[in-house]
Amino acid sequence: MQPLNILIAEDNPKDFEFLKLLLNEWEEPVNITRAPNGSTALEIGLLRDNPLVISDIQMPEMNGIDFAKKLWQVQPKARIVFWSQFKDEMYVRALVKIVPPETVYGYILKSSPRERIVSAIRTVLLDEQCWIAPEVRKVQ
Amino acid sequence: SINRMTKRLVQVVGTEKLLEGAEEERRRIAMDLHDQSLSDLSTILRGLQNLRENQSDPRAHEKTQKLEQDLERAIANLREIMNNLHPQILDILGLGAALEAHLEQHCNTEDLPEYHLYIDPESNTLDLGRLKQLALYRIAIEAIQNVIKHAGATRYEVNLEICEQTLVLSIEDNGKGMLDQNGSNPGRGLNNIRERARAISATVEWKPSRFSSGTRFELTLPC
Amino acid sequence: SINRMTKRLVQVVGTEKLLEGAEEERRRIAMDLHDQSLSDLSTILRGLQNLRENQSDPRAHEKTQKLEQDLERAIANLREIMNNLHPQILDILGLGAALEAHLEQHCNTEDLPEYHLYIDPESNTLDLGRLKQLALYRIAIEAIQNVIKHAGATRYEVNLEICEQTLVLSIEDNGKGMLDQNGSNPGRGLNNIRERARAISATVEWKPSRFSSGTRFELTLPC
Ligand SMILES: Nc1ncnc2c1ncn2[C@@H]1O[C@H](COP(=O)(O)OP(=O)(O)OP(=O)(O)O)[C@@H](O)[C@H]1O
Ligand SMILES: Nc1ncnc2c1ncn2[C@@H]1O[C@H](COP(=O)(O)OP(=O)(O)OP(=O)(O)O)[C@@H](O)[C@H]1O
Ligand SMILES: [K+]
Ligand SMILES: [Mg+2]
Ligand SMILES: [Mg+2]
Ligand SMILES: [Mg+2]
Repeated sequence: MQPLNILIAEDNPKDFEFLKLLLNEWEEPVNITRAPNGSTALEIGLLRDNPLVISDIQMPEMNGIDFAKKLWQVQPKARIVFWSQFKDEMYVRALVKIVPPETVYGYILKSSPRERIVSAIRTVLLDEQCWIAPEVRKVQ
Repeated sequence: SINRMTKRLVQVVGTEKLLEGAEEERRRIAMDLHDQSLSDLSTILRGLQNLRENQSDPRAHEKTQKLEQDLERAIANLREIMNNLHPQILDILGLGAALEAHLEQHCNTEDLPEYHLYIDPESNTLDLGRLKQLALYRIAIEAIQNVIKHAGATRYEVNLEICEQTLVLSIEDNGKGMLDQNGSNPGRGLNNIRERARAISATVEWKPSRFSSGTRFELTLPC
Repeated sequence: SINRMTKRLVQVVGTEKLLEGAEEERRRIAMDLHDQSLSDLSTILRGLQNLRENQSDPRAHEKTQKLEQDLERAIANLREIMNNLHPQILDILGLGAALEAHLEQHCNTEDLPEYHLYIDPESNTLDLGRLKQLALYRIAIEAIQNVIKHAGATRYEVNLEICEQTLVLSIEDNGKGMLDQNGSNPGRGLNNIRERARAISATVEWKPSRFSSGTRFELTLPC
């Protein structure tokens, strides 16, 4: 089985380590690439076909929203799970405006239970369905 | 003497830089809270969740759940303080979104006057720079605060528009209007608004609103 | 014109007030962190300790202990951020104690030059007021920071003395001395020191130290 290539855009090493441990427990083999900021993530993402991404929002150089906007302009099928400390609905509302039609994405909170984080990531990246944290879901 | 005056004028620039530095530092501290404290506490919260799931003793289970809830509240609290220190949403989503978020979170209750927000989509394309944006945000927040505190209004409008290369920020209420201030006002709000406006070369004005009564606060900034 | 200059001068006062307001707000936010966040987290920490003590399963016991340690670290971290925002020790124990605490916590390692602190006991009887005290503290911290960063010293003295109704704060190192700055210095430290000193009507000066080499920074404030 081909390993899944997953790009993680995350500036905080502790948060990245957590995600890495989590993905490495999957039955499917995964190949993880880390980008410590949005612009590096964009460079890498642009080179991939239909990239699978987990992205933080607050990052140096380029934040997660600007990164997504730029990536989706070129790679409208990119599937991105945002994972963030920000609980504000405004972030999801901003994403709704820039996500290409028919593209799925996700939004989860870093303080969510581990199992919920796993299922959110799998729902978006493998099952191709949107997954928005209940705390910020009011917007839809 | 002219000489002394010139000297003081040079000092003004220094004071303004000090203020800019203070804002930058607030921003840095807010980021520290975000990247360190929030992230540490989220990790601990997940640890607690994991602990609870593997807990067989019902009393321990219940206690752990209680701790989780306390921690969730502490995290929410810290988010609020962080936001107070520096609204990160401003850097990420811009002025319009930050104002919308503020109004929804703090001004959207039954006992407060109803607000209407209009953000010109064109304003999103503007690149104001971090300090100008922050000054505009803090000015708007104080003007809104003043409507709530003093106007006795039942409604107000918050508008951010671009007209002919000029940004216009207005907050207009249908309250009792501004009385002539006889120098006796101990508040800092209006002065702070003037100072912040001056620092970014914007013009501010308070005039009668277009409603049958009330105040229109208007800031204009060439851009 | 004189007219415009006078107008600007009035504005200086405004900007200074804005800065004062900013310091007051930092203080308030630091208090929020202290009274809300730190106290919430301490309660949770006690809850965790209690949970651990009643935990019979050794794995759960160990996990809980790990969470406790993580939380202790997060609390220490938050305390540091809070202190950065506003040194509360200053309001409670005064300038001398705050300087001592700062030096012990941040300047007391092998790789940094050795310091000697002298606090005139008389300085404790002084009632400087919160803003002056804070300005003096921030000035001292920057001057100490500069010794560590630039002087290449092996030792320095920090003195707070009262001589004939005048407060004298000095930081004196045995380093390489200050070179003539040719306007090319991009740092903000010296300028901030000057601004803060001006705001509280203190005088500052950098001159050769009494050591065979090095710089003496001296602030004087009539009181
Ligand atoms: N929208 C408004 N409608 C009616 N009166 C207003 C309005 N905005 C300001 N004022 C008047 O202007 C005065 C000065 O406002 P300012 O913001 O300077 O001080 P404050 O709000 O009383 O105190 P602070 O802002 O320092 O908390 C207020 O006391 C109020 O009388
Ligand atoms: N105690 C000292 N000994 C030797 N040189 C010093 C000392 N204090 C300051 N300087 C010199 O003065 C310069 C300006 O200091 P200043 O504090 O303004 O800037 P900085 O420390 O370089 O940057 P910043 O304070 O903004 O982080 C320094 O670059 C250094 O060359
Ligand atoms: K984030
Ligand atoms: Mg981040
Ligand atoms: Mg006010
Ligand atoms: Mg310096």
